Amino acid sequence: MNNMQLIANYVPGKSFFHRLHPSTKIIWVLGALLTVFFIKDPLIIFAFLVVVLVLIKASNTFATYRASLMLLLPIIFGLIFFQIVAPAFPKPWTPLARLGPFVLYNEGVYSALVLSLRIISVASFALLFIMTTYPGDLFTTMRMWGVPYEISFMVTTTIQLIPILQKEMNIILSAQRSRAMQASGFSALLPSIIPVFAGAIERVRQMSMTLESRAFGSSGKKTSIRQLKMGTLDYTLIILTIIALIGIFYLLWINQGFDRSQQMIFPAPAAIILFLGSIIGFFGILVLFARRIKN
Amino acid sequence: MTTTEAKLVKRPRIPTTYIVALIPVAAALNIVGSTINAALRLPTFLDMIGTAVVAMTLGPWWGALAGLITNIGIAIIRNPVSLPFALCNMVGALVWGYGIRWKMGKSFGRLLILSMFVGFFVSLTAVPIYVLVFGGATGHFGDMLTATFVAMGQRLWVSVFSSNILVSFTDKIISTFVALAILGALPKELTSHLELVEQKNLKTVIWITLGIVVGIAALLFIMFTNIAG
Amino acid sequence: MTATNAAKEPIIRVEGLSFKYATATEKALKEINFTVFPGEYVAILGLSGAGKTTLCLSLNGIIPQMVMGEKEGRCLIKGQDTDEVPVREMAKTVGMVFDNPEYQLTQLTVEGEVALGLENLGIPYEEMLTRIKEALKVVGLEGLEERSPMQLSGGQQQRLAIAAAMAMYPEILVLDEPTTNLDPIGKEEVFEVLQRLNREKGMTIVIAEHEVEVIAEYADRVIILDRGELITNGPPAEVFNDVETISRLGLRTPQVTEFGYRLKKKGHNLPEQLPITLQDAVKKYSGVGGKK
Amino acid sequence: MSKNIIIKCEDLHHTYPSGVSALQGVDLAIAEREIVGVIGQNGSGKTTLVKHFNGLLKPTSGQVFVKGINTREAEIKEISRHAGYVFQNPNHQLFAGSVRKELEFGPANIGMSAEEIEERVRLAADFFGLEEFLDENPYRLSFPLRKTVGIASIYAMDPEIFILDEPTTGLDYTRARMVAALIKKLQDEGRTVLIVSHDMMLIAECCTRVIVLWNSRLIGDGTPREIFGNRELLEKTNLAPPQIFRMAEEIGLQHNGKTPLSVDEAVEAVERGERAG
Repeated sequence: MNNMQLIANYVPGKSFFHRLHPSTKIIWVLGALLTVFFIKDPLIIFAFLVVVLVLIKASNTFATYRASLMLLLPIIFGLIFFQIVAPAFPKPWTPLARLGPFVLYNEGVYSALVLSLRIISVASFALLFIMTTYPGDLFTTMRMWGVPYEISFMVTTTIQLIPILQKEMNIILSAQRSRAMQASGFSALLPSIIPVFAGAIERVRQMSMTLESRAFGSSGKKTSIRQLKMGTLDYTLIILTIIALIGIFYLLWINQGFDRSQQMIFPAPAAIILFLGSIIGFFGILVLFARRIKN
Repeated sequence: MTTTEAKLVKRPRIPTTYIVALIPVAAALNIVGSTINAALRLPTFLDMIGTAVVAMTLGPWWGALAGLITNIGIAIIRNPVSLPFALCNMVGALVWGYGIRWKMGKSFGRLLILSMFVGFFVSLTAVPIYVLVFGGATGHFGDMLTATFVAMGQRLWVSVFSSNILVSFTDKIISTFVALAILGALPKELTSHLELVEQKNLKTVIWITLGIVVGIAALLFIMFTNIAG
Repeated sequence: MTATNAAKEPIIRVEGLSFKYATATEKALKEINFTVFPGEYVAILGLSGAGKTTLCLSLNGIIPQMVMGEKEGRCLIKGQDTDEVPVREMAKTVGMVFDNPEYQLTQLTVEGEVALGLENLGIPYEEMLTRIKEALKVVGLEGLEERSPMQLSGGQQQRLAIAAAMAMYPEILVLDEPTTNLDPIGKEEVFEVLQRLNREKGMTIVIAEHEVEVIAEYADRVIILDRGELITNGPPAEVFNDVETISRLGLRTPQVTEFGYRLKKKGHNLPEQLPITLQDAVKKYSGVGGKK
Repeated sequence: MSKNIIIKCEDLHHTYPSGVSALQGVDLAIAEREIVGVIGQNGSGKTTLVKHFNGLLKPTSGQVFVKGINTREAEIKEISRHAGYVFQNPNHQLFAGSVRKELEFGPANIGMSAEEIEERVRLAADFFGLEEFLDENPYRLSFPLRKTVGIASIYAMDPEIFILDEPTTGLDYTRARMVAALIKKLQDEGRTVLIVSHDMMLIAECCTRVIVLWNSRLIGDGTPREIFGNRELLEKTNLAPPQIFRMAEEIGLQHNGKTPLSVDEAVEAVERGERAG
């Protein structure tokens, strides 16, 4: 069943990361995002990625991480393909080989490496955060930061509803297939989608009445069942992170982001292999996903 | 329920709790929409139908909130890299919401134009994200179209925009009319203030969409071959 | 019950209540009058469309505050008019449980679900913990605090919805067909919890329900609605013995009562008041029709 | 029993992709025109079992034959001509703008001609008393009517076998009686009906045979009277027979030497003065 992969990414545990305050982790994620987006050396980004992978391994979340990362693969393969033939660099580009209408460039291979490593690293770090943070704590933190209660409530409810509505959708698809509905194509669209929405509307009506009966939107001060406290460790880590970030940005600034696109020369066969590999990978993944959805 | 319409004189107050319940449901439905899209193997996304429904009934900004929450939800349960696309979802909501407010829903033709506007602005927001962050890839079948344009000698962002707008037009026209069908099933309290055309047969809509998209695609190909030549 | 009622003030007083939905042509409730005393267990019977849900929703002000339509008459809860007190304030006095348990649950954990109402009321953290513990114990869900509500069975989910309402310490619990979507075990679980709340905690219970056998066993009073009108209001033994009225309305009486009624019509000698529960029936019918 | 077997399961096992085993070695043969009640608690495997009868699920091991078709080798589309599955919640299948279009959907999908479709819709509307609602939006109908439209939309496809999942859930007594009457009408038309239900009064009234599932296994198969009389079996599955049956058992009332299933039978039993030993 494909609703398995939709269960929240949170992995319960007691690792170092699990115990940190969400605020600390959010600052880390933002810091990592900024840093990685300004580094232009694939090797440094790769090193960063290795560190993240070690942390993921250490917090016992690797299995969930791998499954989530799979969803990124089609975009990564597409990215490699496009970058090799049309790099995100100002011209002139150095051609390495020619395949049909496509010219493969050295800068292309370079930027394919940088961009894909960047996305994977940021995604990995963000996943590490999500996998080790109980969603309820995330919302409590959001409220601590002044995000209105209603917003965090809506996000919680959304997360809760997604797997439920997916299940509902599966029932509806079976109900319509029992009436010999086509398995694919636009003719099956309304029979599949209208019942999901119509059912959801009844759900909204009853949910709003329930909320009203639970005093939702009362004027008084609200309290929270999840108690979160910033520890000394959290404060220390946040201060250290800010100092480290200042240092990193200073280094990045004086080194112009460690751009090594002119120094790194890739052999033509490597470019060809990477290029063809991305095409095979792209289609392979699409076929794999299509098959998984069918089952 | 009886068929006789009680004329609703003034626009009723929609309870806050109703909004607070409707938005998460719409956000979840956006995601379900994309799963149905995949299950039926359609060449679209269908990931903004919930947003469209909220934007049309509650207004553009509530729609935008639904869009934002959708992407936060996806980020938490699936993958965080989709977060930047919250922007597209919000832009779509704004165009839909204001469009309906500015009486773009009154006739079939106007609604068609509104859907194309939505498609255009969503593409305009999405393409920079795709090009700058994802190197031009979308991870969707549309990438093959992009690749074709690149092979025809177009620059990457032109290719991405061209292929994206084709998918986007198809997607938004169909989403608009599916949303219209859904509004028919909504309680009257929510839809009584809207000036909307009657639901159209989806088959007609699909044929019209196909016509528009094939037309634009042909135009693009001619343009690109001429420029290249 | 009736003896003590005279001394007490009614907790619910419905006076001349009528309601017409904005989208309907006919009134859903017509001139309803009744009172409920603290600690009573009142069942509302009627076909679908008879006005049961409308009546339930009127008891905490959802009607007319959240639903458009025309209302006449008054509905007083502990002397407060439901027109005037916002539903969210009334929540402290009236707890609501609806028919679909899944639609009432929004939080990620069982604990969070019960806490939702308490958070909204601004109950301090320590007291919240005590109340949650107590509520989950009453409905028999202790130990499942960290579970996702969606992993529970239907009966457990509905008991959780009851716990969430109960933790707000309402004096009245209103339930609109709470067992419709449950299997037999789930139904039994819910009825047991309700009985416990009523008998042990003295909570006033108003329940719309189809299961006449259960009503016959637990309820102190039965109200029958038909097309928006209140037809009967009395103790179950009396109401269910009026088999003619009940079947005229398209409802049914417990099978054992119907059995006795049919025998009586055929001239069998049976007690004036027919049994309405199985235990009672076994006692009273043991000699029926036998040659001894 | 031996002739005209319409559904046959041989050593049917089903394990969900999640690893949960929902059926373990079910052997079953259902003859034409039988009205079979399928009972058991939620999670006992009853829904999983009946979903095999129109191809919605395929056996993990073992075989299922519906009208001689091995369901492994046929698509749902093909099997659904013979076996129609009515889902519990009508909201899960209604989508069209009018009841008429709703009824046309199934027949059109299995490739009936325009005239045939019109004829089937007319018959279905007539059978279920839906003529006056044909042009209504199904979402504007009351829940019981929607439930009727749900059954009618399958009837329009003219299957020989009906699988009804909880046909009386959410219905009041009067509506539940109407469903019982419809089931009897289906039987009169010579169709085979499977009823998955917790409504023991419905089972007692309509079924010629009851099968009991417990813990993914078939543990009981007999007439309603035999099943309800088997205390051990019922205790295991936590199901209770209709009140009148329990009362008759307690006071030893008998009808033709058997415990009465309905109030009618019980009254008749008293009139005849029949008693157990």
